[in-house]
Amino acid sequence: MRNEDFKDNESLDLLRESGANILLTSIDDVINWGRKNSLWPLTFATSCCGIEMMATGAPRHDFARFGMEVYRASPRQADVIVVAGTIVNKMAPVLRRLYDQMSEPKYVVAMGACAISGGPFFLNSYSVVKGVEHVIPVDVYVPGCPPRPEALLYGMLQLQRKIETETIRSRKKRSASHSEKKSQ
Amino acid sequence: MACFLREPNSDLMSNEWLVLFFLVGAIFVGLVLILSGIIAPRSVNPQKFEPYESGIPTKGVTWLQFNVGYYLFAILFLVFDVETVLVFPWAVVMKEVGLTAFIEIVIFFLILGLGLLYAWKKDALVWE
Amino acid sequence: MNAGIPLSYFLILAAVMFFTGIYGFLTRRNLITILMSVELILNSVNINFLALNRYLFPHKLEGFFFSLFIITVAAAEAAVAIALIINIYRRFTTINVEDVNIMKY
Amino acid sequence: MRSIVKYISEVLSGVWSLLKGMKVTGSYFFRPSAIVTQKYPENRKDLVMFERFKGEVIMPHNENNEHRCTGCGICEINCPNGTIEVITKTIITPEGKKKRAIDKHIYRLSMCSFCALCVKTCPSNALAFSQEFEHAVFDRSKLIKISNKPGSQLMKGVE
Amino acid sequence: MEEHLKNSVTDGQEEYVLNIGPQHPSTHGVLRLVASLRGEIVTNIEPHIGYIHRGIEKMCESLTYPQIIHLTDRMDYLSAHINNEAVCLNVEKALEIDIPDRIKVIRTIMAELTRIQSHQLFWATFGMDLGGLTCFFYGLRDREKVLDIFEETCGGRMIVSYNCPGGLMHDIHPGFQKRVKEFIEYFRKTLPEYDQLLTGNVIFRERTMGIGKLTLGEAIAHGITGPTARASGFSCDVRKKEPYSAYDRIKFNEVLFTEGDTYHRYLVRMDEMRQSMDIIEQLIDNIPEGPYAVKMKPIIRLPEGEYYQRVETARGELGVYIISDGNKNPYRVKFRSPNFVNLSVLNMLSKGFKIADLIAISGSLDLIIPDIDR
Amino acid sequence: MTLNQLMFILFASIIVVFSILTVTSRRILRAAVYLLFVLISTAGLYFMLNYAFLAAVQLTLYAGGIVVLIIFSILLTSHISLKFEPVEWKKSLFSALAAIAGALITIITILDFTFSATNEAAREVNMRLVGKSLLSVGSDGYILPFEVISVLLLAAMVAAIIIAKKGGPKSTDTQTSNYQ
Amino acid sequence: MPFDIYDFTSLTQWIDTSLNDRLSPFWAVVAEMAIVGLLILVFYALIGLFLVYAERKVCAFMQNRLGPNRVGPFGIFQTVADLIKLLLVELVPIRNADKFLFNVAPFIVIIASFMAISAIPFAKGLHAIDLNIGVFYVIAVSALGVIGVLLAGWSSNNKYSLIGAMRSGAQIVSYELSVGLSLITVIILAGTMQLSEIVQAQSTGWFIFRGHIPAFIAFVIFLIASTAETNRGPFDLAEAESELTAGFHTEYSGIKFAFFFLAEYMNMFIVASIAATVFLGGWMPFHIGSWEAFNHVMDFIPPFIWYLMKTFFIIFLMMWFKWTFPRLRIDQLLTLEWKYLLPINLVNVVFMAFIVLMGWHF
Amino acid sequence: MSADNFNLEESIRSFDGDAIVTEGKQFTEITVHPEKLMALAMFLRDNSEMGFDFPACVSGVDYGNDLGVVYHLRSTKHNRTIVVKTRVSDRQNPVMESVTPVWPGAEYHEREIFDLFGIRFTNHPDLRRLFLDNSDGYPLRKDYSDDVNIVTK
Ligand code: SF4
Ligand code: SF4
Ligand code: SF4
Repeated sequence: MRNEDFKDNESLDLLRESGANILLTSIDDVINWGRKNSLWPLTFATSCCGIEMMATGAPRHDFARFGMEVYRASPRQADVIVVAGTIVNKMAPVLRRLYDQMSEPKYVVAMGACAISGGPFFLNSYSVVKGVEHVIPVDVYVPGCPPRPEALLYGMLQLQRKIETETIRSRKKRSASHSEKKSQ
Repeated sequence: MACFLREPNSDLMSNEWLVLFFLVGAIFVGLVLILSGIIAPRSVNPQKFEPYESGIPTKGVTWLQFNVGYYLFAILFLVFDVETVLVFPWAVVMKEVGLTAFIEIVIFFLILGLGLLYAWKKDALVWE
Repeated sequence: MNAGIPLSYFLILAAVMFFTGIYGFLTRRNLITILMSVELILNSVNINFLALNRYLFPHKLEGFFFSLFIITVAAAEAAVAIALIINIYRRFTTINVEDVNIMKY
Repeated sequence: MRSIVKYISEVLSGVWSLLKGMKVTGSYFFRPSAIVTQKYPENRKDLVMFERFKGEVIMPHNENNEHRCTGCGICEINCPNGTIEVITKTIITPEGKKKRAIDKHIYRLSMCSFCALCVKTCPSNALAFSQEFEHAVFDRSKLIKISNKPGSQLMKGVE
Repeated sequence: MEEHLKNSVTDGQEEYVLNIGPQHPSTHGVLRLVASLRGEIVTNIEPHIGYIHRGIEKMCESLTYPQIIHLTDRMDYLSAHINNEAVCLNVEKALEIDIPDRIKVIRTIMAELTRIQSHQLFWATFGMDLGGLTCFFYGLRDREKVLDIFEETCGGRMIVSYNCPGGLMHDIHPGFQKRVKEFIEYFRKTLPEYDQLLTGNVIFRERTMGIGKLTLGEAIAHGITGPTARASGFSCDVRKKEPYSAYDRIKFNEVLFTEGDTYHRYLVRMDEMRQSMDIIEQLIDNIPEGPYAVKMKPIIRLPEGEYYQRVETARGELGVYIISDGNKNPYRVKFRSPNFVNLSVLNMLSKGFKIADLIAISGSLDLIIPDIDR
Repeated sequence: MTLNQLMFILFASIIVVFSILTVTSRRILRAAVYLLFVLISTAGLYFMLNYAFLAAVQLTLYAGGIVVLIIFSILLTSHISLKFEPVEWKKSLFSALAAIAGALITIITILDFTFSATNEAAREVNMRLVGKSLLSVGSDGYILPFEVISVLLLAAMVAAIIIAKKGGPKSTDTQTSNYQ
Repeated sequence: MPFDIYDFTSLTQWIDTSLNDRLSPFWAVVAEMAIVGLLILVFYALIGLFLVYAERKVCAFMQNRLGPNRVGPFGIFQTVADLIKLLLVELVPIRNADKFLFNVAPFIVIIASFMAISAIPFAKGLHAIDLNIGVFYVIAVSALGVIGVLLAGWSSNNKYSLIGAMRSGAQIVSYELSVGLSLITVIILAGTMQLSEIVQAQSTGWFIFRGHIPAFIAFVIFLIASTAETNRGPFDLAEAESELTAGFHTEYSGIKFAFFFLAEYMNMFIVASIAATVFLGGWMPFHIGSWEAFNHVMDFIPPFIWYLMKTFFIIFLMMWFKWTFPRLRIDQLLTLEWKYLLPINLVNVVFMAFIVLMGWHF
Repeated sequence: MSADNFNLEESIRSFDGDAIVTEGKQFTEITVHPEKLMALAMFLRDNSEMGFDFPACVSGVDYGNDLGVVYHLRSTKHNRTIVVKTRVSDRQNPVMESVTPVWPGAEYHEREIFDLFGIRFTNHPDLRRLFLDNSDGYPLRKDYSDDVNIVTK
């Protein structure tokens, strides 16, 4: 897929930092190549979207092609947490804990309307978290209810592109700035 | 005792080669660990260093309650391991020695088989 | 081969090991650690046997077989000892020698 | 003796059942033609969704940049989770009458649950589903869309 | 030293508690089981739920009846269609609307397809729970074929939102019948593979036979329904007992076993897939002509009163209890979800078994957590 | 210095350091791991002495058997936070003195004594020789101990099972559910 | 013998002499050690990477999928990417863990597999250490790996890990017996434990054919037991994903986890090599009785290739097992060993001895 | 519904005079005083004519002033369903007797009702909040409000 075919290139441009020196860039290239091609997801699914996530791993769509089939049950070994499904107030601390316990670098994909905004449960519900970004920083949003497997794959491609923009230096800054944003 | 680069039965003992592999393994692991420790990113937050238990703080102490199953098998293993070790030299010469060896081993196994039978009957072979 | 290493080196090493074991045996109060000290002692003896066999009687196998049997007997001993220790633990919920002494039947 | 026979037959039948399982997996291994994987980003060109596939709610516009939405707000009422927000304005028709018309038809893709109630209940059939599914973005605000295109107008003849 | 030792070396009487879930590969979602263990043997299970309690019942009180449907999809998302049907049937019953045969037949076919795909997923995840990872892939592979049928006709793969009070959202797709027939033909061929891979496998049988036995009396007293109850010999199939939609005009067997262990809970589902295929085959060729929806008022108000409707989802009896005060919103909606009730026997079933058995048992109950928590 | 001496120094220092750590470590599992290192180095010494078979026996039985058993029993009886209290200094001092005195006397004796080697040709201890000796009677035959060992093992096994089975609570029938 | 054309002995000897010419004996040895160490290290890493990739592809094909295919042609660089990633993952220090043991554990598992791999004959003359107790040595060393697992589980201070470690401990030690006994069956036939001699002895026919029934039974038992000893499915109780999340290495992250991962695959490679060497003739080509032409063609395939082919065949079998069967329960696992494999094995050893005694073997 | 319905009503009336038995749209409905609930429950289960052994559904209802519990019971023998209703008017501290001893299947339902409505069941084996934490209110009551979490249109 060419770059122009993707959506939301503007946000990506903002992330790209100019002026990194050549040496660092090629090191970054290697590192990012490794990272982006080996995203191991945490087995974390709360509801319906989780089934679609499973379907993404199934033969028809085959997550494995991207090297992402290594679902790790332990957050220590996982790189990306795909929040697939509704997060309710009781679950939020658990999610936060899981995210905290993951080892750096870690990424978050919010899959489905529930994870992005509460989705079908946005109105009138007394217990649903209206978007996981209130709990953990999100890298990519994949809307849909549930998003079909291709949509999730597309989201993962987006995440890969986001990883490509990272440099060794910027990663720390970025996560720091996010937590600042949260605390405000 | 030959190695890639050594004639068979050369004067050099193999022990240093074994140590070599030991060292290569140790250095390999150590270097990679140090390298990874230097270049990997780090982040600190209070929940991170707690044990993972499906996203819930651990309750109670982490230790296994006493369970006969585990160590009974360890003991049985030890006994049979001794037996295996002793059978190795026998197996090497079985072909040459012939009948004596055969009778020997039948007796040996019979006695041990008795032990196994005893354990079987005592339900020591059932994990609980 | 063992060229360049005098026999006494082996023996001294074994002696050091032996007395370390003795020290552990005297100071430790946990049954398992006591057992470990005993294993140290047995090992030092084995080293002695083998070194003497190799250096002084290389045409014979006595030392070799003695060590072999020591190891096998040690294994059997350890099996029974651990079984006992575990049983003591289950009865007294501790494997501390002194506590066991206090809590007689 | 019987118990020994039983023991052996147990072993053999167990092994046999295992072999049957291995036959299944093994037969697939040697038949790559059975692979059903679609290569998503590579097959993007010829990947056609089913026509009824609900990818996102859109407001179809014709070539004159006209849509059918009257701004009645029924879709907003029927939407179960506040995905749609209809902002109307008052315009003056050529006849000089004041009339309500759509200003912004805001559609929050991030919340839509694709229940199709809006599409179904819209009295003037102004809404439809598109088959687009590649929506993933880095910024949540990008998911709030305005369905009516800028400068668009109500189609003639739609009340 | 004595003090110190005593504190840390206990006699093992202290309770050893292990959390399984909420994030755990085998709880199929966010069920949290707090297991008290003796060694590896489970002495007590305390299910903690509510990690996905979304307050659907409360939400329903401020939604209209057509809007409720879209929430029921998300309870037991594997029986989405059947859940919708339950609400629709209840509303239609309250309004005393006669539903044309075409709608009934289509709903029945859809419901049976839903059941098949749900059981396929059960097979897949159950195999995975027991460590047979390949089952997972075969099950999902075949499930995709059903999802294709859904997507073609309903526009959604899993969350179909196909029913609405008074009928269906759209008519069936022209290619529907052909696709269904193709699927049945295909699945009749692949189902024996499931048996070869798992049902007959000696390891699988050893792992499941005699594990987690539920007796008939216990099943009834605890209100267990669905395949779980039928494995214990409790004939509770709503499709037979209180036929709705088109179930009164077709022939099928209620799959019943008496053993009630994990293996037979599994077998019931395997056989139900075959039964479902039979049902579909009976109906697919003679879908009556007619409208796909009854004309309804734009705003549906149920007459004051209480309405209870039960249907048989893939996991058991789903009861929808609606109290209406005559408004466009229901006064109170209660979903009697099968999983919620089935969960209550987990502790009883798994006591005295090992951790691995616990996983097998909870897998064989086929729990869907959002349905429990609602 | 030749490689041999290097090896010997390596092994010897590992043995000395870790055996001291074994008997002084305050964490029990660490002590077991130190013991493991000692045993492995001892196996290394056996290799040096050209008793490869015995070295492998040492690895299998000591390192892979007894240590595993010890670790098992530690895992069953101790908690990770368990740390021994330091030994009372008096006891420790006296034991240390006794041990050092003993060691000194022994070492002095060893150094004093002159060992005289035989002139007979060395025999390579290969497996065939070991096996044959194990199966023959006579001066170099060990058939009796070989068979006696099996009896010993039987006895040990029976003893271990009896002891292990006795202390525990009665094994309950686990295959039935406990529902009343 | 025709396959001498591929004999590595001359090459190695040439290197040896030329090194000895230039350097003092001490430094010559050191230089040789460096070369051998480096070679083995590279070999080890390559095999590890390849096996992980192979496993993913094999299971993908068994499951009707493609498997990794986007990183490099056919995805062959997938594991390289994984390696780079793992190297760059934070190593989480666990509070309350026993840090020393926590860090020692990966050393033990890796070193054990390193030491074991050193004794394997890859081809004629390509043999790091040819001990006269070869087979026994490999068993002895690879048994040490279990200690690493036990330590890892205990020192993580995590309940899943502890249970996983205990399970794997009980499992590995039990199955070690069957591995040993099934090898003894063949040693009776071979009359030696030296791996090179075992291979030579098979130049007239592989042991699995020569020993017919008992050898075949021993082979099957060895396969089962070694699969169990390497903690692979259906015996992967120590990691039992669906029960214990990640088992004994739950708390390990990044490269430390990778070591356990690598060690698992290397152990698999080691046992497969042993099986290939002991039962399938090692690097010996496949010969059929008197088919001269056929045998001649077979001889032209280099021994190293033969060895790899056989090893990978066994590895493939083990993968096949893993991706077909459900996992056993801990008590069934032990029952299988103690009530089935061990007694059968004991009888089998006697049976083999009897056959050798009567001279019924080929 | 069926011919023996009259019989059913009769026998219930004879068992408990105060119970109000009505013929609802679908099922026979019995309204009892909470104190009599337990006795009625035993009767419904154990009487062979009744045989209501299957607790199909237990729902809490907030009637505005009263809090009520509705039991849908089914008899597996006669394949017949009955509805039992009971109400308490004390909204501050509603107490009711648990029917878990009669129908073990009611245990979770009652916990749920306790969680969402705050009705306390005496004799319940394990009455704790099921879905929510103790700090939350009883959300399914009509007067529940939560400005933080609930967004309305
Ligand atoms: S977004 Fe939709 S499909 Fe996904 S979890 Fe939420 S309700 Fe379910
Ligand atoms: S889209 Fe349809 S329903 Fe919505 S405001 Fe426009 S005309 Fe009304
Ligand atoms: S599809 Fe449903 S949720 Fe989405 S905008 Fe339309 S009514 Fe709202």
